[in-house]
Amino acid sequence: MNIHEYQAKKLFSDYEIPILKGEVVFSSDGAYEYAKSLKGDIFAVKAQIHAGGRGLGGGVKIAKNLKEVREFSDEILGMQLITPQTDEHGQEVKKIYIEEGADISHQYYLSIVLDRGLEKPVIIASLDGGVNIEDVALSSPERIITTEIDSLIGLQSFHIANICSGLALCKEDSKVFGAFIEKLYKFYIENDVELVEINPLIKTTDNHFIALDAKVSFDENALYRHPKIEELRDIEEEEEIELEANSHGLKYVELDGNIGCMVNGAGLAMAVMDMIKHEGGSPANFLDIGGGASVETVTKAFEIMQTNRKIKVIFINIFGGIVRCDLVANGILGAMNEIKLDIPLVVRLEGTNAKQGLEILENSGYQNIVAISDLEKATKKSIELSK
Amino acid sequence: MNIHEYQAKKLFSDYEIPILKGEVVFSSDGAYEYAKSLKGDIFAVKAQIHAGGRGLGGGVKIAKNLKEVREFSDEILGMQLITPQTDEHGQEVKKIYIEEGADISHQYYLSIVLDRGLEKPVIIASLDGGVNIEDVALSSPERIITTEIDSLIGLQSFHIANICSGLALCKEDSKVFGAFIEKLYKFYIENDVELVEINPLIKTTDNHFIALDAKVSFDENALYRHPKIEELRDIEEEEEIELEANSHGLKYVELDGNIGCMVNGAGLAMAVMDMIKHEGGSPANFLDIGGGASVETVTKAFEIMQTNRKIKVIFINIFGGIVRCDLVANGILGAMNEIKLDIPLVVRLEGTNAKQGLEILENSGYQNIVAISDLEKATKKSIELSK
Amino acid sequence: MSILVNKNNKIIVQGFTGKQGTFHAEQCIAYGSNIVGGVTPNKGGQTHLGKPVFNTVSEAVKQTGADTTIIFVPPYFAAKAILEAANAGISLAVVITEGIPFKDMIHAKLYATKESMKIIGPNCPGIITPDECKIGIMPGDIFKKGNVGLISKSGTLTYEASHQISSCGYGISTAIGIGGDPIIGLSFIEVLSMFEDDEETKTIVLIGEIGGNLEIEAAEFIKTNIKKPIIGFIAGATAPKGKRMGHAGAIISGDKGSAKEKKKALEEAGVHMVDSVAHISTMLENLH
Amino acid sequence: MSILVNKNNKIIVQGFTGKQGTFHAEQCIAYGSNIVGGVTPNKGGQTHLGKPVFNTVSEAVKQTGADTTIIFVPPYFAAKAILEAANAGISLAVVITEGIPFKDMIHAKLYATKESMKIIGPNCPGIITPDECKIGIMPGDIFKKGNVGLISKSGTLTYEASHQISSCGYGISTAIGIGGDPIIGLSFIEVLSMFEDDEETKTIVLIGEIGGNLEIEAAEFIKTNIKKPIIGFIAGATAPKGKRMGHAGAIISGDKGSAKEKKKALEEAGVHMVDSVAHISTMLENLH
Repeated sequence: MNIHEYQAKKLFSDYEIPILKGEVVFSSDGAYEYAKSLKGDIFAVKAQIHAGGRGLGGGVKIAKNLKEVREFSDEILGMQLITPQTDEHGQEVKKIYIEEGADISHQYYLSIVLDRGLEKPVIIASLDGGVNIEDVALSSPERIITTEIDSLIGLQSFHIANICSGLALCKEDSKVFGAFIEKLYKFYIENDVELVEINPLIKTTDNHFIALDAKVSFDENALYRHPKIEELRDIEEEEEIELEANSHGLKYVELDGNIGCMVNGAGLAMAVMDMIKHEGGSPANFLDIGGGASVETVTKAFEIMQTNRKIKVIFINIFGGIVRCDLVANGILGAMNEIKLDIPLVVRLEGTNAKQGLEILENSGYQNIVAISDLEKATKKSIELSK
Repeated sequence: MNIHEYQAKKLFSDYEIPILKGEVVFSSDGAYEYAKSLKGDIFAVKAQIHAGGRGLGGGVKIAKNLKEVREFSDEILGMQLITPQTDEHGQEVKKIYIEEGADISHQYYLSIVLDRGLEKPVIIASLDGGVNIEDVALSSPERIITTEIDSLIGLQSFHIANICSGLALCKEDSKVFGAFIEKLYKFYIENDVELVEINPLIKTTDNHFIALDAKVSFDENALYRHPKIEELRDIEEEEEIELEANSHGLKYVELDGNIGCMVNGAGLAMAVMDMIKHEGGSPANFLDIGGGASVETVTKAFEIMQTNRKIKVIFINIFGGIVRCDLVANGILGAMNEIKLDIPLVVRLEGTNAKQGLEILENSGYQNIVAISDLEKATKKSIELSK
Repeated sequence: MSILVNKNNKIIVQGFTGKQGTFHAEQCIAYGSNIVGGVTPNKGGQTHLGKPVFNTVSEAVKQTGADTTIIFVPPYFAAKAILEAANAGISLAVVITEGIPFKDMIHAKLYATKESMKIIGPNCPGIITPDECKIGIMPGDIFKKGNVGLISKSGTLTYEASHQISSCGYGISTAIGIGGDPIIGLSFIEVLSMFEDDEETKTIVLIGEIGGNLEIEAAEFIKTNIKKPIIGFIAGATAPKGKRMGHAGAIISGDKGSAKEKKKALEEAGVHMVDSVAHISTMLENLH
Repeated sequence: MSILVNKNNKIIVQGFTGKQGTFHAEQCIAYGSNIVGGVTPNKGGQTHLGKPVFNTVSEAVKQTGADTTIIFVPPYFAAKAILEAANAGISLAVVITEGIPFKDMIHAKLYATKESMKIIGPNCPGIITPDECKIGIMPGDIFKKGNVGLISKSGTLTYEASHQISSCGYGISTAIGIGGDPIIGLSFIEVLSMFEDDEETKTIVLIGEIGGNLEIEAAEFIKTNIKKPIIGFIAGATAPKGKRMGHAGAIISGDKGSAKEKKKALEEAGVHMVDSVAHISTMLENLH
């Protein structure tokens, strides 16, 4: 689960991780009023959306006076912000973060992330912050210090010493930066964080280290242990329809094509999408209905797919295992009775009782159901019907 | 480091480990007054010395009324309490613990101790408490449940389930006893405990589990992390002379014989004791002077050995390594100048500059110094001089 | 022969009396798997599906000699169930549970490794050696006995692949679903190495998916260690970046973990890659 | 040949610039040991005894290729120094420090095992292969080159034994003091097994002491694994129960860990036991 910069910074301050003064606001008036309360004569106005790369899309501006704060806030609030991490429609900005300015002497990069290969968290620190870390990794890998933390020993002072020494920090800076890393690691471990990234982490001209940005995502599976973090979920940032699917035990991701897919199993669902593409069609979604295929589940899946007006045909692929195909067929017919579907349905059933299932569908009287047992043929039929 | 029962119970109560009401007192008046403040009509009067097996020596009595509390307190306070764990002179009792009574329905045994072989703490629980656990181990080992705790996973609920199931506790008792184990383990881990033993751990007729006795010893090396526990050290319980030696970096243990030993290195010091015994003599002590053999160290060692009036001869065995034997010889002579020794000194020097060292001693003019380079010959000479 | 499981495994079920545990344990027993009992805390002493229930794994092992466990315990307690199995001397744990926090799983795997217990899963369909032993939730009857070793991150893709393999007259030596979570027990490499050593296995089918690096590591390993022919497929070629495709681990971040990258690496390692899961059978026939 | 150390070990000193570290590092260098540098936090960049000082072990390893460390760090920080060495890829750590809390040592050993780093000690004199490499605090010149493998819990007893061995014309292949603490790294078993495999070692001298169970385990191991002749001695036959004889581990609790029990077990395993440390040389001569 991702959270906003302003939420992450609030959590940071609970761990005494240094941040600048700032507040989330929802209007340019609010922005103006808050900025007025800040000391200093420079302010950051930052769009609060989950996607990264906000600056590139014009979502982060530096205001040199209160008038500019209001202007930039007006500009950013309500815009459809397009960044390298959003789709082409962008994401509507509904809140902004107003932050005081700072005199920057250097920009570093610091993140802690689970490395799946190593099965350990790694701390990634770089001499170059404020830029894309993957670019740094390509152009000057020697400027990135990567440190594995074995859960058997946790973060040790020698890890910190290695990082500081790798960044060529002086003794005084090492002390401050070391304390920063300790706090960030504590935050990471205590909250089942999957990724915490500070880019840039600035050193000010008066030698403070401060998190200028903050990106945090949490292990969804562990949120039950952190009810207060769960509350930070911003449903406006997640696809409404995906949340709706999730709440019914379905896993759904919307795509650009016109063939609606309904499959049991995540791997098979991906494979079906791939096959459609491979055969020249275009999938409209990933939809894993999981283990069951009851009337309720299938009905819900149909409802969800109906929200996508582009869909011209629905391709159902169920491999009957523990779930028998005859029951699946009945589930489909039950759902058809609930919902009037005016587009064709290609159903491929295989596995336990596949024959009976196909027969039930063929004898159902629904003219828009095509039942096929061969995967490739069923795929081709769907594509044909989608053209 | 060992502590008293009353101290251990105070620590237990900090961890909410159930104990009976009780207090340490130093006089029979104090005992009487405190007992009067307790509800109930039965009281335990318990000698507070570190050695175990106090009951066997008459150090624990059950008083049926206040008069008996006073009588037993008078009896126990000031006695030389001899138990299987003291030497034949016993230990003087200077304080007693007055505790309320309890209705016992069953006596269990519970301890947590470092198992050196496994390199893990083990929890030992037994159906038979209030008796010697080693006897139970011999007679009915199936009544003892031993559970290793790997530090990688700590105490887990399945460990507790295994213990309770091994003790055939009912569901309700398992819950209470499980909570007891959890608290005790927390106490063990957080305080660098080496051994915590509750024998007996009673179940009362109203189904409470209570620590009726408490024996705790701590890892000496870790006391620096626990200053409050360090304060519990009762120097009256430790051999004064051993403490004195310790404070000068010497390791000293008094024995029964008449040959004083002064050796560098613990292993060699033991080997020298063994050799004396093997050759028919009797060592008066173990004394490891460690790496150095300066005038100060040797002087201190002489002073310590002088407190033992039985010593008829001192046998010094130094294997010169990093310490050169000529310097050792000078150290010995220096100490001889400080302290008038009227008993003979057999000195065996070997290793670096042994020859020079022996020459220095031979030419010293001290008539009571016999310098020998052969270990066996030196040992025999010491024994001869001790007869 | 086969790998990891056969008719000699003595299996217990952790989470035995729960809904999932009951249903699938019954299926496993019906398949002929040697289920010797189950564990549900505080239900020890009962009988369930005709098998004894124990309070702890340790008791179950003592009483039944169990060496294998299948875990249906809910996600919040599943990692502890793994610890308990490893502590009790179990040598293979098949973890069906979905949704275990990765921090818990890292810890459980660390301890399991120390205690030499192998883990399959979590969030996996399990393992099956046809006609001998099924420890999982897969439909047993679609796995026909044969000489193809099947290893996959995905459950239903395993079934699909097995169906295709038998539809063209071949069969399975052992099939393993290793799971699609970020942290899993046995990985491609260990299983590939077992298949290489298994006399019964003549061909290997490897089904990966987007996310993570396991397929890349497998490719490296295959180059120098595997001589048997491998047919490969990577699901998720059309998956968008940054979106989770059902499995917690099936997500492409940056350019890493894409199907394209994985396919390329495996092809370079000599694996016969197919572009569509429907072509596994065709490729199998071509190879023979 | 020899075991564990020879002239090829590249050694760093942790706690290099401290009093103890300086003194003994100097002695090791003088002996000819290949000390390539040292580590003292916040003193990196300096030169000490003509060798470079680093802030961390990791840096030292990167710059010097060190594979071995000797640790003189004070007890409160020593366990962390062990973790650091293991983390940096060191393969052998000789820990001289006395007084490490056992809980810390258990943890450090657990991690070292995971990272495949061997530990000698703590609270030990170290290891020496005469004329090649001394990593420890023993006086080098009393160890003459030869064919006797020496392993002991005690420092000065190691010197005494070595002296006797050379006094009757024999010498040492490698001598190791494994330390007298309750929790130690390499134990008798591992070292005996190395001596058995070492061509240069013809005879083994094993010196144990009261406390713990290592000698009993060694006896079991010797029965089936060691064919070379072993001379044994156990110090502390006359030690009273319940008293620590200097070493933290040298304590008899109940009847366990007594010299009598250990001597019996070793004798039954075929070890040639002597009753007095002065008789090691006699026994050695008798055997040849």
